[in-house]
Amino acid sequence: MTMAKALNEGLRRAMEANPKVLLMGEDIGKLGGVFRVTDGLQKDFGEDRVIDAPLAESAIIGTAVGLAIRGYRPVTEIQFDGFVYPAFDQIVSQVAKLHSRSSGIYEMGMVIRIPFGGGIGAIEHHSESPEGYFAHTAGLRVVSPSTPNDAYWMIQQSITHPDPIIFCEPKCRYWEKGEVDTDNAPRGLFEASRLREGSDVTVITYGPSVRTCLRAAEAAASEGRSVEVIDARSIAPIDYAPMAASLEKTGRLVVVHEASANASVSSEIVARLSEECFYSLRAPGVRVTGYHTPYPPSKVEEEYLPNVDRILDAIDRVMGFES
Amino acid sequence: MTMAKALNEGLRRAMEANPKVLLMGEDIGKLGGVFRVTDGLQKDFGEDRVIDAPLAESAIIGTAVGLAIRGYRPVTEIQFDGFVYPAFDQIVSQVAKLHSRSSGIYEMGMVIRIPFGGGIGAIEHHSESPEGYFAHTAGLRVVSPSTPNDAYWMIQQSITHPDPIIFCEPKCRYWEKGEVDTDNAPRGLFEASRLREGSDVTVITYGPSVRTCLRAAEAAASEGRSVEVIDARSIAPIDYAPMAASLEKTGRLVVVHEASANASVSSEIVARLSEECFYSLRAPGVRVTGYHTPYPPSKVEEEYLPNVDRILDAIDRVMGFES
Amino acid sequence: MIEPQLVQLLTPEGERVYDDVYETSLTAEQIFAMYRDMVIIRRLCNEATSLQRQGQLALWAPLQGQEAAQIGAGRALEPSDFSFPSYREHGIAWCRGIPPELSLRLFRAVDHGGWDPQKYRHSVPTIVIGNQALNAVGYAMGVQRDGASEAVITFFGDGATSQGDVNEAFVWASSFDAPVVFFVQNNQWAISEPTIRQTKIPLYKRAQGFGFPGIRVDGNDVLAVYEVTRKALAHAREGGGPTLIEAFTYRMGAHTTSDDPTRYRVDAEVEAWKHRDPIERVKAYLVRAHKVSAKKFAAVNDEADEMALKLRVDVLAMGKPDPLSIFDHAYASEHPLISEGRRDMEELGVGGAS
Amino acid sequence: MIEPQLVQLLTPEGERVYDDVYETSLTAEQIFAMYRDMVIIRRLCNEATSLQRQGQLALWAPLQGQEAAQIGAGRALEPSDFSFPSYREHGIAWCRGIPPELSLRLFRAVDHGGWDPQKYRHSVPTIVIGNQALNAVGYAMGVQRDGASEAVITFFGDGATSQGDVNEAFVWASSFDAPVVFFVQNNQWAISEPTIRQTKIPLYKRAQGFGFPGIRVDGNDVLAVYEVTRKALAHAREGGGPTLIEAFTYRMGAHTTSDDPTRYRVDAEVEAWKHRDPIERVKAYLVRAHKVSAKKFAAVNDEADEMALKLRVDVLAMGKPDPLSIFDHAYASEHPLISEGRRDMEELGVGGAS
Ligand SMILES: Cc1ncc(C[n+]2csc(CCOP(=O)(O)OP(=O)(O)O)c2C)c(N)n1
Ligand SMILES: Cc1ncc(C[n+]2csc(CCOP(=O)(O)OP(=O)(O)O)c2C)c(N)n1
Ligand SMILES: [Mg+2]
Ligand SMILES: [Mg+2]
Repeated sequence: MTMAKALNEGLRRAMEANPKVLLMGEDIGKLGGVFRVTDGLQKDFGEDRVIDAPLAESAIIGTAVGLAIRGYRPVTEIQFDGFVYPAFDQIVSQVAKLHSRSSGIYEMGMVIRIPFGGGIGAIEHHSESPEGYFAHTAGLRVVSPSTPNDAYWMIQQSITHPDPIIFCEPKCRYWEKGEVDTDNAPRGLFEASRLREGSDVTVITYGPSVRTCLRAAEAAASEGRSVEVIDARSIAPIDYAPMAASLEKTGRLVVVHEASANASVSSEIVARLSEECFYSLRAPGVRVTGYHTPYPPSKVEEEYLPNVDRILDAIDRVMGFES
Repeated sequence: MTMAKALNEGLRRAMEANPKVLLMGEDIGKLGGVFRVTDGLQKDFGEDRVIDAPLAESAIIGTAVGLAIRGYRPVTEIQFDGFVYPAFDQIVSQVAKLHSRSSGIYEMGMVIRIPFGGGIGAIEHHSESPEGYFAHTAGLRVVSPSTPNDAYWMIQQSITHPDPIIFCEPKCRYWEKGEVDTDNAPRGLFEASRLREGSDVTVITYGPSVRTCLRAAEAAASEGRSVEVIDARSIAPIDYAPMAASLEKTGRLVVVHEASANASVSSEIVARLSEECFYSLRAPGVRVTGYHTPYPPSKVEEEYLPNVDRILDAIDRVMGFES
Repeated sequence: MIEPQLVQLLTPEGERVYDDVYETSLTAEQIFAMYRDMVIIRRLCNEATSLQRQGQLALWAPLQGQEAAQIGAGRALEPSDFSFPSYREHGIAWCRGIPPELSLRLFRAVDHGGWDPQKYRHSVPTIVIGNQALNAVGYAMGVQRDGASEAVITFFGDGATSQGDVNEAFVWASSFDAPVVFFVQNNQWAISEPTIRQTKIPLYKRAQGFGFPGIRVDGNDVLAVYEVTRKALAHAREGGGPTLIEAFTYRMGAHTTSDDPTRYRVDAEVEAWKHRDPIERVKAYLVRAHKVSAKKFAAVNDEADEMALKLRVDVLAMGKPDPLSIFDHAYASEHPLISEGRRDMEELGVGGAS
Repeated sequence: MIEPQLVQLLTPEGERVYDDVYETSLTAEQIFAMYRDMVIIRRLCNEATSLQRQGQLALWAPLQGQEAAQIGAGRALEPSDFSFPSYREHGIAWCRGIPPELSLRLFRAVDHGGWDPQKYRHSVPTIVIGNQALNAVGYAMGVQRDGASEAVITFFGDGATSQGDVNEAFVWASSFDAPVVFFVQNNQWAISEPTIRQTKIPLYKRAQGFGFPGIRVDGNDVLAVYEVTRKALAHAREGGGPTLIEAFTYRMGAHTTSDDPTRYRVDAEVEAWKHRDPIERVKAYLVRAHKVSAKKFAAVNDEADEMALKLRVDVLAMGKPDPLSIFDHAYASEHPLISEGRRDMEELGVGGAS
């Protein structure tokens, strides 16, 4: 099934399991959301549990906070990444802090779903990668699935988790199909997953870039390079153990995401692994990310984004460093 | 003169130099701002140039954008760090992007002054360090003075700069005095400055932590350790050349700031210098930052913040790494 | 559905009616000119829609049904006024003299703007709902400080009125008596959400709570929209402060070419609004009251067809931008990460427009 | 200065006046109890101010002048109602049964909250202006979904009404008929800015623009505040939707102990408001209409003194929290960066409360 459908099924299952789960967002009712992730849910669960929101993101998150205090488990949808910023204060000052501000009394379990990333030929503000802002914010957790199966399970795991979770959905992967095992969760919500074994270079990524990295690894293989690909899955916190283990083996690190590199998740991964694997690193970690510009008009997004060529180039650089 | 006074003088000079410069913020008129940085300016420049704003941060920045489009040069004050988040959308979607969205036609020269950081025994939301969010945002520049002289010059340099600048004022240093040379600017706005020479360890920091690092360096010296202290001054972009030069010499890196470490400015500095100075680093870079929690009640902020003990401990760690 | 408080100068049938406050001194010539504008922008919109269907645009936001609202407002502007649009104001752009193909650059995804906003005194399109309203107020505060006799107008939709920024703009405009007109096109829908989700009372009444006048005008009546807007702009220029205009209209088409309105609204509603078509209305009036000939109408259609043809040619000629251009305007001055990015891209052998 | 639309049941001189809509059935006993509340919270406030002056608190936000607004509203709440305060609602906290010393924990900087918000049905203090209004609406939407007969009230200041969040809260409350009361204490100042900077018309009229009732009450008249609030809460519980109450009052003291109001307001204004003192007013009424004895008043003063004494002792006993406690509630479940931080701090030998 597609990732969009897997999310839809995951949401459905979570709503069936817990009557306190409710969905809020713009156009998520009759329309089923602009990506149809909530398709049919309002029909089946009613307007009180699948709430079409007035057009105000701060209010979507701000009322979700109140619902959480009341014992509900809100799952909010931000229509596109670029529209989460009006809600930034509610996320940073309330969602992230209220558990702590109430000395642990308020349980702020809630999920903020954000279709994120580029590569869909969209117009401005529809292709942003805001995960770094949230990863930097204490009190939040940030995850991103890269396959339908992960999407199906991670959304359910996020909904039952007691902490607030920013759930970043790689929108360019919504329509890709994959097997979904509805019986067993593949792994814990915050665990990274090695998607491809290799011995020369470790490529770490998540969300929309996972497929691109796998393709790059494939291409590299044809040039005789053995690339290990790790899907971080959880962006904050990051599951470093399998990454460090991989670096012990390869000694070479490439980190890939669409967001700009400066003060980002990839800065953190490189800084951290440079520390943890100081003696195993044979070359400095290299990052392949969006450039330090606003997201460009999408006619040139292919060149802006970490594409196969750019990843291969990075692999070349880490391989060639010692020579 | 104090840093608060130096800023006041710098603003005055900028306003005298350019009639298009105007100030906006809450309580900046008769009250002179809660930190008195704008003291007396409304009296001298009138209510049209020193504008007491209604209580709405998004509007302060959003109207500043319109004024900039009209050819004004707005200098906005956010009363405290923790109150910048309601303006986040305007900063990220408009301020940072409009120059690019208008293909370079709109000049977005404006300054957003934010008293930031902790250590003043304040209550919640008055001690935050949001600079990492802005450093991550393409289209913005972020600077922070650490002395009255820098404050006096950097505010003027920021006001004449064509790009929008987030100007982070270390509020715990407002009342500290220092010499101000009103004739010559010490250096360019985006240049780092070496404040203390040393040969064992390079400590990089900015804003409120500069003084703490200098104290730590002093203390380390008494234990026979020679610590070089670099004030980054510009947080985005960062002036790496003097930092790399220092590391060639010391081989050991400590980065200090008050913000949480995850996906932060210090992640970037460590990642970047680990790359640039791969062979000169004798130990992994170590970060001393606020912990990954919301800013705590200020009775325990001393322990939360990078204090002398914590910095000394980090110096010990990088010094002891090889043994 | 249409409330009594609505200002109307032409009935849906094109009959001239009279209002206690609003008169019009527009000549038949001028009205015909607005008719022409409306036909042309509808044609522009249809051409853009088919360009999108043919894969030549990434997206299109049609304005069909809103022609009178946009031409009435757009023609009420003085050249020295400044406008802040959202993403659907192709008609305003037209009135501001922006060549039609420039309005399509955003939708062809070759540009975020498309035109020189200072030259045409029409800001870049804004997609983040409502945040341009504050920019407009700030610009108006600048006008005020310059002592200029100019007005500012900003456009947004019914949905946008729920955003904090739009309401803050109301607070500020009122507090500073800013010379700004807030022009809401209440087209009854914010994608799939009806206006009732955003407000239970007529939108124009929102202004009352902020202490400035709000007025509802028949958004499908180009004469009424023109006169109401002209008066509000004059009021602003004279230091009278802000006005909120609610143009009561209807989005005849989909929200954008990505949208599927059959999921959330019934045909009967669309049918009902067809009888209020803004172009037919003024045409009926011109025929009846001013005996405008069929030939003149036909000439306008021809002109629109020509415009559409040229538009198509222009759009197809818009090549892919040079990828290196993404580095051109991220900053106004040298920035090391930009130089570095440019170098990286060059080393990868990327660059050159196609 | 006080407008005719103001609901008032007691004149500044303590004379009972009558209102077309609002009656009171409060007994002398009950009114006296509110008098007592007001005296106690003023005493609490004064004690806190002196504790701050003595360096025992980081800051204090005095409520002096606003006692009637807070006690009137606070006593109107049913135990099952839920309240969302800003940072100045010490009187509401008192009415909710929160031990006074807990209200001072935030200001002693040993805690961000101070009390158990679920137990007292009174949320943690909110310092970011206005953003709790949305949380209150969300909570009220939860009440609605539970089918409960409860009301929610949220408190904020005149300044807060300029924030986007507060206006979005109005939109949502109206759209969802949320059982919420917005209680604005218009104390005429937002730090140094007079209410006129935020609005040119009376604040209670803001509600009209959003389609729900707004009402202005004499915020220094505890009877009127009580009755107006009680009715609005009942209206909410019965499914009538939101109400905006503007309690027209005055901040007699500084904004906080860090503020210097002599920089921006004149003594004469403060003097004028002294004649409207909320405590003197109800006292005069109780003496005149209900012949309450001097002894009873004296007893309240004694009680207030005792409370203050205990408060002081309690505050002085609040030690520095264990620094390790900062890691306790950053997350509700295990987080590697938290474990790491705790370990680091332990290794530094930090920890243990003082
Ligand atoms: C802040 C923000 N949130 C969500 C969106 C997605 N979105 C685009 S248009 C739209 C509906 C806008 O409705 P309205 O304001 O009535 O304008 P209309 O499209 O009807 O002209 C939405 C929700 C957006 N662009 N910006
Ligand atoms: C978002 C935000 N901006 C600024 C501040 C700083 N600040 C604290 S109180 C205050 C004035 C509030 O005025 P009002 O809403 O009238 O409440 P009052 O203090 O008079 O009770 C300001 C500007 C803040 N706390 N939050
Ligand atoms: Mg609409
Ligand atoms: Mg106030």
